[in-house]
Parts: sequence; structure tokens; C-alpha cells
Amino acid sequence: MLILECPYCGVKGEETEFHGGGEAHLKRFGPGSSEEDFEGYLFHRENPKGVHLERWRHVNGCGKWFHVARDTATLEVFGSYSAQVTEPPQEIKDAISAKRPGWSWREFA
Amino acid sequence: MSETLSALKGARFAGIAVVTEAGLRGMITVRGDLADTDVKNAVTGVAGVDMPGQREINTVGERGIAWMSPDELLVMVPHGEAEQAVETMNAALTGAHALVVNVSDARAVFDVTGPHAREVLGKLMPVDFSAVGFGPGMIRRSRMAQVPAAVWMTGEDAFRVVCFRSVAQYVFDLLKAAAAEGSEVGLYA
Amino acid sequence: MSTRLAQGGRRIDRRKSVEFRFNGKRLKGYEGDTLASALLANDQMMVGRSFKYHRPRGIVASGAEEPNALFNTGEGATFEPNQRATTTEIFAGLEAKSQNHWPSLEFDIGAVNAKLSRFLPAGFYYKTFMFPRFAWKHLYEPFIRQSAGLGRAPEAEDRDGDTYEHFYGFFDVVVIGGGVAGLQAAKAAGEAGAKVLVMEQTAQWGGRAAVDGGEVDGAPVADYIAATVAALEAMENVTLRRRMMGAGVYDHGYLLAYERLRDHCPDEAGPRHRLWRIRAGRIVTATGAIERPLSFAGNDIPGVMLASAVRDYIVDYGVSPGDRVVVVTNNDDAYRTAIAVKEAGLSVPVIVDARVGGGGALADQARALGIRVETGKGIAKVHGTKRVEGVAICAQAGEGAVLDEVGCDVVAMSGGWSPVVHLWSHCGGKLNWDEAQACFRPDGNRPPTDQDGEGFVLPAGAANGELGLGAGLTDADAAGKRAADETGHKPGRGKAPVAADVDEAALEPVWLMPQGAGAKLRMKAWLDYQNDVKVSDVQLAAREGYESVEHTKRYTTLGMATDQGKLSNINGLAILSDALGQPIPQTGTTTFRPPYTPISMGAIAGEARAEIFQPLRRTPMHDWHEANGAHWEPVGQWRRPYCYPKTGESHAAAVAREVMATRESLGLLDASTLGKLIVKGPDAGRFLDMLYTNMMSTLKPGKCRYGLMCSENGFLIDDGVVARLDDDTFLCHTTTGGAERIHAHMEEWLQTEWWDWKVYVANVTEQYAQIAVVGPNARKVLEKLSEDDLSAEGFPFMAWKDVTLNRIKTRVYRISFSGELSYEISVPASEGRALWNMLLEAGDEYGATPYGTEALHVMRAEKGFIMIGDETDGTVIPQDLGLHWAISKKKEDFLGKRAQERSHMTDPKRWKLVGLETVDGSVIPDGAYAVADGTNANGQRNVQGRVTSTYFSPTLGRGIAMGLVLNGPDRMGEVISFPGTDGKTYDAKIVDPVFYDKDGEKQNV
Amino acid sequence: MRRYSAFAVAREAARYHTGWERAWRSPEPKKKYDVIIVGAGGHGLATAFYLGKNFGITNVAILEKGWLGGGNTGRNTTIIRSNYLQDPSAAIYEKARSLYETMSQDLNYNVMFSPRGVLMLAQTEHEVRGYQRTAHANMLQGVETEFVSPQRVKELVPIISLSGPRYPVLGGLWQARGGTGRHDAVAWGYARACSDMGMDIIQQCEVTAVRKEGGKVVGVDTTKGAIDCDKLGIVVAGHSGVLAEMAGFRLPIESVALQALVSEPIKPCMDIVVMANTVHGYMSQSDKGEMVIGGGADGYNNYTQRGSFHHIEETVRALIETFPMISRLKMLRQWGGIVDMTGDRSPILSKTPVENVFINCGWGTGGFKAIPGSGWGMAELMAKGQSSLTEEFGLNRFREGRFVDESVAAGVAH
Repeated sequence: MLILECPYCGVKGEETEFHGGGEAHLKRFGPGSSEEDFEGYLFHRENPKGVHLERWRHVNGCGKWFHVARDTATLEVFGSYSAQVTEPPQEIKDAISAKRPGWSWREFA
Repeated sequence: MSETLSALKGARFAGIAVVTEAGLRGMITVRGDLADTDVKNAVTGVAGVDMPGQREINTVGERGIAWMSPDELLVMVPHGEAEQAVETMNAALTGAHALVVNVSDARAVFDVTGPHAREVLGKLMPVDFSAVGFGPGMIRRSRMAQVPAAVWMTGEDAFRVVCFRSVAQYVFDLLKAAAAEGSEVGLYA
Repeated sequence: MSTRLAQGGRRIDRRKSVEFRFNGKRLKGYEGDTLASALLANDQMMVGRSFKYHRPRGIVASGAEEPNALFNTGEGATFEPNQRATTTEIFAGLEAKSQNHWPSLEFDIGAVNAKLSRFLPAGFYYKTFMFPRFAWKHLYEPFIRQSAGLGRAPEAEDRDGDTYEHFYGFFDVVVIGGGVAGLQAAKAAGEAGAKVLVMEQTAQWGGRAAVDGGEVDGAPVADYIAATVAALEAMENVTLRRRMMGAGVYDHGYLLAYERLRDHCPDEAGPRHRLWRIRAGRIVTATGAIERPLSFAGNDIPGVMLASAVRDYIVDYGVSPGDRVVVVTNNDDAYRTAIAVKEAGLSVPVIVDARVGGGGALADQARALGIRVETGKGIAKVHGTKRVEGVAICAQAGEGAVLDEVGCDVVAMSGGWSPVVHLWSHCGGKLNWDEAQACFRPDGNRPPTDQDGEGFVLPAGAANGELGLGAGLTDADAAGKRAADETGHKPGRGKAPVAADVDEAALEPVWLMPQGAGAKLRMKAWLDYQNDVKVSDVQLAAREGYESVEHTKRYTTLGMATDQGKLSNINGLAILSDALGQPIPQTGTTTFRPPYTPISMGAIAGEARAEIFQPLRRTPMHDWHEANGAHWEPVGQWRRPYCYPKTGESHAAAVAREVMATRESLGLLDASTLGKLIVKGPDAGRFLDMLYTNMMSTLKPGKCRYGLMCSENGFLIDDGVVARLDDDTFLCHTTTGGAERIHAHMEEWLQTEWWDWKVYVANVTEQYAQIAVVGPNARKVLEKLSEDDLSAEGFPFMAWKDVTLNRIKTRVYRISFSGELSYEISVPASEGRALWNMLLEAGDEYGATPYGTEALHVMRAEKGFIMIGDETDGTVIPQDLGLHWAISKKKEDFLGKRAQERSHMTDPKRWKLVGLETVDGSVIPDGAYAVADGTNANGQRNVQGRVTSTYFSPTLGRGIAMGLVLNGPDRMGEVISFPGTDGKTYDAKIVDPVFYDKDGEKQNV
Repeated sequence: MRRYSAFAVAREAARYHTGWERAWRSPEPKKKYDVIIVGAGGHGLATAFYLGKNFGITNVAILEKGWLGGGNTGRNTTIIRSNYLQDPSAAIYEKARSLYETMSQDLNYNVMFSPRGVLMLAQTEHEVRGYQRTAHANMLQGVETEFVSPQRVKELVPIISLSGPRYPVLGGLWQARGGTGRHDAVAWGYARACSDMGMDIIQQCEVTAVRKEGGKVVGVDTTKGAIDCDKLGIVVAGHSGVLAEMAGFRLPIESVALQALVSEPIKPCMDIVVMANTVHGYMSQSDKGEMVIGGGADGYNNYTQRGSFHHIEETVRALIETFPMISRLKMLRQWGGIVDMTGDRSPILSKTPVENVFINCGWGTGGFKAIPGSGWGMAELMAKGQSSLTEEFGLNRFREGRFVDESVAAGVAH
């Protein structure tokens, strides 16, 4: 039963206040995009055993979407951050590096 | 003015705590840039209280403002004044990008009072209701059993719970069950 | 025989006798007795039958580890199977019955299995019962099921008479276990100022320490316990709870605790169990240790008990399990039992110590009491069937040659102690093997970790392998301080209490007795009493290659009984390791899973039962519907009237009446459940253009437009009418139940993709009650109530307008889902009921008829309008439904557009929507498929379409349907066949889906 | 291989069962195999078994990083049914169900297939229409099911409450020939049969890399050294993404924890399997007497084999609502498994971008019931390059938008 902190309202709540939204930082591909790009955007997922960047919504709370950096093997949470970014902010990357040196996830590391 | 009805017409239950439907309350959702002075002036103008900080609520009598999210406030006025308040705020916010909408009738409001009130709520919401964890001036949006709910204190051992109108009966029944005789937890009282 | 002693019994109150019933017999016990102690006091040693061989079973233990003493208790609303006697406090009127035997406990038919036991080794059923093929289902399985199963099943109609609840607790430090270690840890943490909860699963504080005696800081341990409990009770920041068990430890410091509030006093008001969901900064597991049995032939005969249990019954309950107690051990602790027995005035014929070197100080003490001690010896065999009659003694080193026979009625055995590491392990805590004590203990370097990657469980005292009183207290004090420190509190400087530990001679692991026991003896040496797993079974599993400990467990069912292997796991593990010729740690343990001991389903469900099982959403007119005989249909969590049958009227007849009344005059529908979302901002139009397949930005204020929404995957997910309220404000109607989903959908795109767009969304679904006034007389009714211009010209189709109806301010949308002249009127919810009444009254002269969801469905089907959930099922795109007119060609992009360009989406072979008219006017069954010739590669009949909606149309007096058909629109007039599961075949003609008022004259008047 | 029979058991009893041989050999890996299957769970072992039985390919190694049958094969709720809506699903699940009927005899190992019947409750009008649709589809697919009345439901499962205050039972989809099986025995039986055919089951052997030459697989590196092969089958539920990454391609998969629990054993009171999808719960009674209950899946990626407790709460309250008599039973044990969820919640049995590498994954919550059919189809795919059973489950379907979506009919599929 996870505990997550919503970066918008500051609530440290239990999992049942939130709703998981799957892999983060997907780039949307619309009309005109290639078959590969569109398939990748819609279906291909990193699904790593380890560091994972993902989306959550504080559905039973302030209603805001946000990002979480989490380890899927230990469930350790490295931090949560704004939904309005296309990649994790440096302090989150640093927090992960501190615990998981040499980590990488898609193009981020 | 025609007959207006709250969801449960003031239903009441007394167990280890007293649960009462508080009747219709004027509630207005305001979405906008909370740092914007126009927004601040508009809401404080009709509510007559200061802007609340993050997860705070300021109230005086039936009026008040609650912080709901970084771009959302809940403005409270007497039920009969809600429509007027909406117009006043809309007028004050012409030109600004903001949304002011009357949600008074979309809500049901309950008062839970008594020395065991904290325990009753602690049975239903994943929230720390100890005196240290929860006090006056705070508003907490969370889940009550299986529905969203918001709660704050209106006084010593007195809590106000707000939920959607359609689940008023469900929430009342939950509170009744949690306040049943002989169910004192003995933790907060 | 077992009986109540003249004195002793620190847990019972001899002034308060309690009457209860066992198998119908009226028996007496004292307040403070457990069912087990009370039964022993009444000479009831044999308490049940085993799972597989139905062998007689007696009480073995005194706590949660008891595998045998399980009873059916209560009746009807209070009936409960598999109640553990050792953890059940007796109360006046308690009704207990023994289980798993027929016809009676003393004479059990199933016992023949015991005679056959030699032919029923571990896993025998995997090797047999295969022929003839159908015999398994009809012959073998029913027999096996009947003979298994332990407790009686509650009656089908039994309803639980009790209530349950949850509670969310938040603590810095939670200490599990109220023995001396738990109390000391709580004290250390509490003194540091941490917010502490300490729980004890039984009704008494102090655990085993008081039974074993000893001194703390120079005073009897009992005084230390009393003083510490008093000190803790005095602390504001400490909460003490008895009858509360740490059930499970989960990720991120989530702890499940099971509080039994009324099991011992069922007549008092209040919930029976309370399930605590606790968030703990640190969890201290002071869960103690459990004594291990020894594996010798006949160690399952009633009267063979754990040495510690024998001691507990004498000291705690003043109960003698027997007159002549033979003690058999591989460690010093069991000597305490011999001494306790002797001091209680009972006889100990002999202490059989497997260690050649024998014991230490306690052994000397025993000898001093005149007890015969045999070292280097073991038990070759236990005599007796339903009760121990004696033991045959042999050399532990040998193969079981009998050296001596000793008569006795109890055998008190001790194979050493295993720390209770369950809660440490639930969330991934790792273990080390302790050679000296021959047990697994927590590896402090590999704890379960929390959200910060920090260890959050701290074992303390015996649970950490510190079995001695002094060592345990020191360890617990440190654990308490560390827990406080790690949760941000400053531990005090106070020293840990001092207690001298008796120096005990080292334990010598004994996994089989005697060491060289042959096959014959091994087949009688039990590991798991309840599931009848013997030493020979584990050895067989190893021999057959079930080498992983998980294989062995599953193959033999070792440790899978209701005690989850509390007594058997380590012994079985050792036997397996020996068979594989590898050290125990290499074999490893099975996974520890919650709960520590079983917890009631009722407690897990908590308050969520009956009316509050799930939220039920009500519209402002709900009570009226209820009072007027609505037959309800659940739609999501809403309840909507399906129809309003009059007395004696069938649902079908009611629906037909409602349809005709509406088509011919006037119908009223409670449409309040339709979702209503306000979308506002300079970019609102642009935003809706992305969400809907059609163009919304061009909609004029004051007008309405029907729109479709697709997922990014291309599939149709919702539809509804959009009204433009002003230049930058829209009101979007969604389907019932679509409101929350679509609101979330909008917020998701606004917050995570187009966060720079200036748009705000608000869900105002419940702010308004919405009533559809439908039928040729709809306008007349409204005109009666309003001065406003409602004429066809002044208020055309697909427009909206603010209208005052008899002083109620409303907003009216002139839209139609029925094909009739129709107005959807919305008012604040608090006025909904008033408006409903007003409309009924005003419409009375036109026979205003409230109609339900089914009439709504029929009328929309007659008009060929699609219904999300009927025509769509998550695999349908708008193009399939002939809705091209609602898919903008001009827009570069909208959600789903790219997906709809994929090869399968543009495949001309996709089934398309058509109308279906049965040749004989009958109604095609729901879900029927249209068959095509031949079969596919997998031998399945080819199909060419399916029905999506099918109704009897009262308007047309015949069956009508819509369906998706291969090349349907190009096959008008063609007849295709729909075989029904009823054996009939329904031939239907492909027609236009609009069956009624094709030109829309009625809705446009 | 010495055959198992009552006679054999009696004969062994005479010598205290000291004469039984190993059920499967435990060999060291050879340098090279024609086929390597990664994953000795039910699906992997079944694939190997049918490679040997149907295509005579027996130079096969099955590599297992832990102990065989130790993954989801040994963690599920053992339900076997084939009442699926879509043709491709119905085909492979019905193939599996029919193979289960003779499995004990085919493997000479009693897997205790118990065709006690599976009932899916319809508790809303929408669900009624959904199951009637499935019944019509099944009729044409050769799957025996019927939509039954509430009265019939009560006869089939007397402990049910037909009129919960919330969702009255309006009927049900009944598959009389569905049921349950002994999950471990399925893995053990296949393992014994594979071993007997000369295949090598190598436990405690983790694959660390997939070796390729010119876009073609040539072998794998393992914790027991390098092993060569001509063809590679990846059948590792819960870890498919990890293996796929080694092979160098991505999957439309996310791994989540799915939970289950059992009650303490009680005497027989429920002879069939009941699934209540409106309230999200399903239950059957094992031969030991435990009520076997399926819980929900977590909404986040998780490899811990531990789930969040609120799913257990949701399931239990749903089942108390449906079967009020279980309220005073006790939960004995709960556990979790890792399941692969695909983009359309249907499995993937497919060739991959890497030549001669085949993958079988994404069974989500429906894996156990499919084991023999999955093995049968996968074996054919690996041996012949195509199989009518697996055709619609290819990786390419996601690109084309050609989904096999079962959520259409029942909310959840277990």
C-alpha cells in the first residue's frame, strides 16, 4: 500500500487517494506520424524492473496529475514532481542517482 | 421562491457522536490564478475572509473560503446568496481567465460533533484525525469509504463534511454506522 | 487424566465460574480460561481428528500455533468454524463442537484412512485416481472433498449477526507483542516522546516471562510487568491495546492489525472486530518465539504436548494436563516444565534428554527435586491411541531398540525455540540461520524497506533470537530506542533493565528421534499434525525430485494447514535438507504471507455491507420514483427507473404504455444522471475540437450540437449534446456515468498535454436536476407555465434558452433523444423535486406519463439513434456506425484521428451499422450473430454481423433491431439469418436504421 | 518412466515407498539444443511437451531461473473455462479446456481437472445483454455455454444471495464443462513427461543475455554458462519485458501485481466456480475445503509479488455481498503474482523482430486456464512458423489496430 506525496497540495496520502496513470513522459504522436511512432506512443512501455517514471492523479484529493519516480522492484519512491514537464527535473534525477547510481530510463539518466 | 430541498432534509443521528445534515449551503467553485489580485479581491470580497493558504480554510459564520487546489477555491455564502455572489465575482473577473460556478446544490453537508467525532471520521477516512494531525483552519480532501469527501473543523470536537449530493444517503449511513453505540475506539477521546 | 489443580492459575479468577457447552456437554471453567484450558480442566484431551487420516488429535500448544484444537462455535448468526481453542476466551453460553469426524469424535468412520495410511503417502493422489477418466469428478473427488475440509460450512442462509469496522491509525512506532520485550521496547520509544502503539494478541500483558519466572532489576518479573504497564498507561503518547494482533506488514509501513472486541463478550453492543490500517514510521516486532515439537514415532497421540504448553496450563490456568508427565528435550528450557510439574505436586517419571552431555543448572535443579534424568536418550515410540499410555525409551544415537518402558499420560516435548519472524518477513525481511540455537532469526542487515528505502521493521527480544530474559530485555530496549530515534525522537539515556539469565547448556539439534529411526518409525513421526505430514513424506518428496522447499511444501502439504506451519516448517525443512544432503540455510524457507493467524472476512469487509456495501447515487427525484413503484435499473452507481409498472402490469406492458403515451401525448423523464461539464476559457473551443470528432468551435452561443468523443485509440467512448453558453463557455452533456470519466479525461489532457491552453473545466452534473418533457403536447405544457416565447420560431430545435416556469428559473435545451418534440429542462437540484411536481400537475390534462430507461431505449432505437454501450463496446469506431457526418474532415487533429487511420480501422471489411427487420416481426434475441457460410481454420462457424440493440417496438407493433453487418449499408433488403440459443433461427432484412419518422418532422415542429 | 497407478502405489507401500524414482531428471545443460524454452512454468513446459509430442522435437532445454512451476502457475486460482467472446480467444481457451479433460491420462499424472462448472453472474441489464451475446458467440464457436435463470443459479450454488440490496442476480452464463485443476500438478506432470522424452529441465539457471548473429538468435548466456540453440522461445510471464530487452525489442506490456487469497478449509458448500464481475470477485472451493478467492490487480507497475491490501478488501466485501455466509469464515493466506497486461488485455503468441525468437506472454489474469492450448499453439508456431491458434495474437496487431478485446463482454477475465 503505497504512500505518495502530491506536489500540488502537499498531501502525503495513501494509495487509495490516488489513481495510477502509467508510464510518464510519453510523446504524443498524432495525424501524420509514422506507424512505428504511433504504435510506440500508444502501446510500447518501458516496464522496467527498477527505476520507473510514472503518472498519478490525486483523484480523491486536489484532482491534480503529477509524476512520480519509483522503483518497481522495491517500491522505493525517489520523489514526485510536476506533471507539466517533459522530463524529470534535475533534483529528481539527482535523487535517483543518489540511490541508484548509473540508472537510466529511456533517454534520461 | 419555490420550495428548495437539501438531499436529506436535515436528517440527524445521535450515537457516540452526533451526525446532522447541515442543510443547503451556498458553495461556489472558483478556478483561476490564485496569485492574481483580481481573483483575490473577487473572492475575499464576497466571502469577507482572507485568502486561505495551501490546504487552509477561513470562515466566519456561513461565509468562508477553502483552498481546494493550486487553481481552485471553494467560496461559501448563505445558500440564498450564491447566485448573486456568482454574478458579483464574474463581474469582478471580466477579462480575467477564471471560472466561477455555483455548486451549492451539487453538495451535501454534514456536521459530526462530540468527543468521539475524531474517531468516527478516523474509521472512514485514511486521514490522521489526532489533535496533532488535524486542527481548526485545515481542510482535507480525501476519501470517505468509497466516495470523495472534504472535511474541516467548525469548532472543538466539531467537524463539517462535504460530499456530492447524490451520495448524501450513503455518507449519512456510513457516519451512522461509524457512530454506532458501543463503537468507541478510545484513541482520541 | 487432565484436571484442574487445587491452586495456581495466574490468569483465571476462581471466584467467577463460567458455564459453556462442548459437544452438547455442560462444562465449567473460570473467567480467564481459554477454551483449551477449560477443556483440559474437564479432562477433554482429545479434541478432534486430523485432516487426511482422521487420527485422534489432542491439544498440543497453548497459543496461536495450536494445530489441532479447532472447533465449530456458536449457531446461526454467530456460527463460526475452525475457532482455535487456545486463543478463544470462554464466556457464559459459549457453544463449541469438535470438527472433521462422523458420526462422533470418539468413533469416526473416516479413521479407516488411518489404517490405510501406508497406502496414502504424500502426493498419492497425483499417482492414482486417473482411471476411468470420469471417476475423478464423480467418485474420487467428492470423497476426498468430504473427508477434507475441517470445520462445518455455515448454512446457506446464515447471516452474520455482528458488525465490523475499520480504523486508520497513525503512529511513529508500533510495537507488536505485549511480552516483556514488547513492553520494554514501547517504554523506551515512549520515553523518547514517540507516538507509540503497543498491541498484545491475548488478553494479558507479559507473555511467557511470568510463567518462566526470573528477576528483573532484583524484583520478580511479574512486578516488572505490572510496573511497566502502569508506566506506559501513564504516558500520553502511548496507546496500549490487548486482544489485538499484528496481522500483516505491507509496503511503505502499512500495518494491518486485528482487534477482537467482542469475541469474549458477544452480548455487549459494538463491533465484533476492528481492522486497523496503520501507518507506522517504524514497526517493532516483539512477537516472541514458538517451541518446536520433536519428531518421534507416535508424537501425534493426544497427550503429547509442547513442554512450554504443559507449563503454561499449570502456571497460567492451574490445570494439570496429566498426572505422569514424561519430558523429552534437546535443550534446557524443557527442564522448567519438569520442575513446574513437580512443584505442582504431579509426577515426572523421567526426563529424556537427547544430549549425551545433558543439561546445565536447571538439570541439576531437576535432579535435586528427585527427578530421574536420562541423557543421550530418545523416545522410540509412544504407546496409546486416543491418549498417551506410555513411552518406549531408546538411545538417541541408535535405531530405536527399546531400553525401557515408562508409563505416563503426558509427553512434554521440546525441540528448541523458533523466533516468530512472520511479520519481519511479510514485506521482504531476510533471515539468517543460527547454528547455536538451530533457528532462523532476522538478518538486521537485510530488513524490509519502506518508501525511503530504509528498513522499517525492528525485531526485538525472542523474536530477534534473543531467547533469554536479560538478553531479550536489552535487545528490546535498544530496538525501542532505535525506533524512536529513526522517527525523529531523542531516546533517553535510561539503561535497559537488568535480568540475570540462567546459564543453560547448549541445545543440540534433533530433527529425528532416534537419529537412526527406520522407515517404519519415520512413517509414524509427525511433522504437520493437522495435514498429516510425516517425516517419511518429506523424504519421499525429496527422493522424487521435489527438491525446492516450495515443491516439498506443495507436494506434501507441509505447513499448509490453518497453523501455516508454525510448528512444522523448521522441522520439515531440516528433514528435507538432510534428505538433500545440504545445510538448512541452503534449502531456505517458504514465503511468509499475511495474515499471521487467520482473520475474519467480516473484519476485512468492515462497514461495507448491505446498504453501504457500495455508494448508491440518487437523483433529486429518487424518492418520488420509489414512492411511485419504479422498477430500478442500476446504471453505474446510479439507480434509474427502468419503468413504472402499475399494479398487475408486466414490465413489458409498462414500457409499451410509457412509449405510446409519450409518442401520442406527453412523457416525462428524469434525466438528471446525464453528465454536465462546464468548459470555459479562451481556448475552450480549440480544446473541444480536439476532444470531439466534430467541430465545436463553430457552434454559435445559444445553440446545441451533438458530438462524439473517441479515445486516442480511435474507439468511441462517449457522446452527448454540447451547448455553447457564451463565447468562451460550453456545457458538455455526457452519458450517465460518463460524467466522472469524461471529466477526468478532460483534466488529464489539460494537465498533462496541453497545460498551456487556457481552459477550466468543472463538473456540475449534480448541481442540476434535469427533466425531459417529451411528446406532441410538450410545448403546450411549458406554455402553460411560462410567459417566455417557446414557439417553433422563437425557440427552434437544437437551441437552448433560459426560461422561467412558474417563477422557477430554468435552462431549457430543445433537444430530442426520442424523435418527439422535446425539451430538457434543468434547474438547481434543490428545486428539482418542485419542478417535477409542477410538470406532473401541469401535464395532468395530457396524461403526463413518467417513463423509464427502457422506454427511452426503445424510442431512441425506433429513431436509429445509437447508444454508447449498446452500439459501442470499446471496439467500435464512429465510422462503423455511419456517423461520418459527425467526423470533421476539416480538422487536422482530434483524439482518435490518427488511430482511425490504421489499416484495420480503414479496412472495408469492418462491420457497419444497419437496421434489422425480422421477416416475421419477431424480436431477434439480444447478442445474436448473423452466420455466414463455412467455418474458420479453428472450426468456428463464420459470422457476418451481430445485433447491437433489439426491441419490440410498440409504435410499429413489431420487432426492430440495429446491428453491425459486413458491407451492411450496401446490402439493403438482403435477408440474413441469426441463429438463437433458443434453437430458433431469426431471418432479418437489412434496412435503414431509422424506423420511425425518417424525416424528423415530429421533433422539429 | 515407471507408470503411476494405484497398483504402483500399493507395490511401493510394501517397501515403505523407498523405491520411487525422480519425477524429472536434474541434468547439467548441454552445449547446444535445437530449441531452448526460457521459463519452466506451465506455458513453457507445455510448449516443450507439444514440441516433442506433436512434432518430434525433443532436443529441447527448458531453462528456469527459480524452481519449475514457481511463477504464476503456482499462484493462480486454478479456474479453467473457455466461455470467451472473441473467436481467437474462444479457440485457444477451448483447445486448452479440451486438453485439460484428458491431461491426467495423457501425462499419467493426476492434475485433478474437475469439470465442476463455471458460472458468471449477470447483475445488471447491461451484463445480461453482454453474456447473452457471449452465449450466442460460443454456440457458433463450438463452446458449450448457456445463459441460465436466477432460479437455476440458486440451484447451482445454494449459498448465493440472489437479491443483494445492490445488484440482484438476473441470470448467469454457465459453462458446465469448465472447472478447476491442481495448478502445481500441471507443471509437475508436464515436467515429468518432458523429462521422460529426454528434454532437459534446468532449474536455478537464469538467462543473462540473448546472443544474436545477423538478426538471428544463436543462443543464450546463463548463470550456468552459454548455451546454443536454433530457436528460442521466451515464456516468462511477469518478466517478459526483461527478456525482450535482452533480445532487443520492446513489448506492449506492463507488469502489475495480482492478488488472491484462501479461507480456512470448511466442509464442501460450493460445487462450482462463481465469478461476479459487476462487483469484482470470484470464488471456488478447493478439494481441501478452502474458499479460493481472486482479488484485483494493482494500478501500477510492480515486480514485488506483493499487492496493496485494499484490493483484498474490495474483493472480500463483494463476495460477502454475494455469499453472505462467508462473513464469519477467516482469511488464511493471501499472496500475489506478477501478471503481464497487454494493450488489449489479450495474450501475445508471436514471432518477434529477432529471427527464430518466439514469445508467449501477456496472459494477464487468464494464464492458467490456457496452458495446454497455449503450449499446443506455441509449439506449432515454433515448429511450423504459423498456427491458426496463435495467428490473431501476433505482435503486429497493435500497429494495425486489430485488437482481441475481451473486456467487451466481461469487465474482468480470470
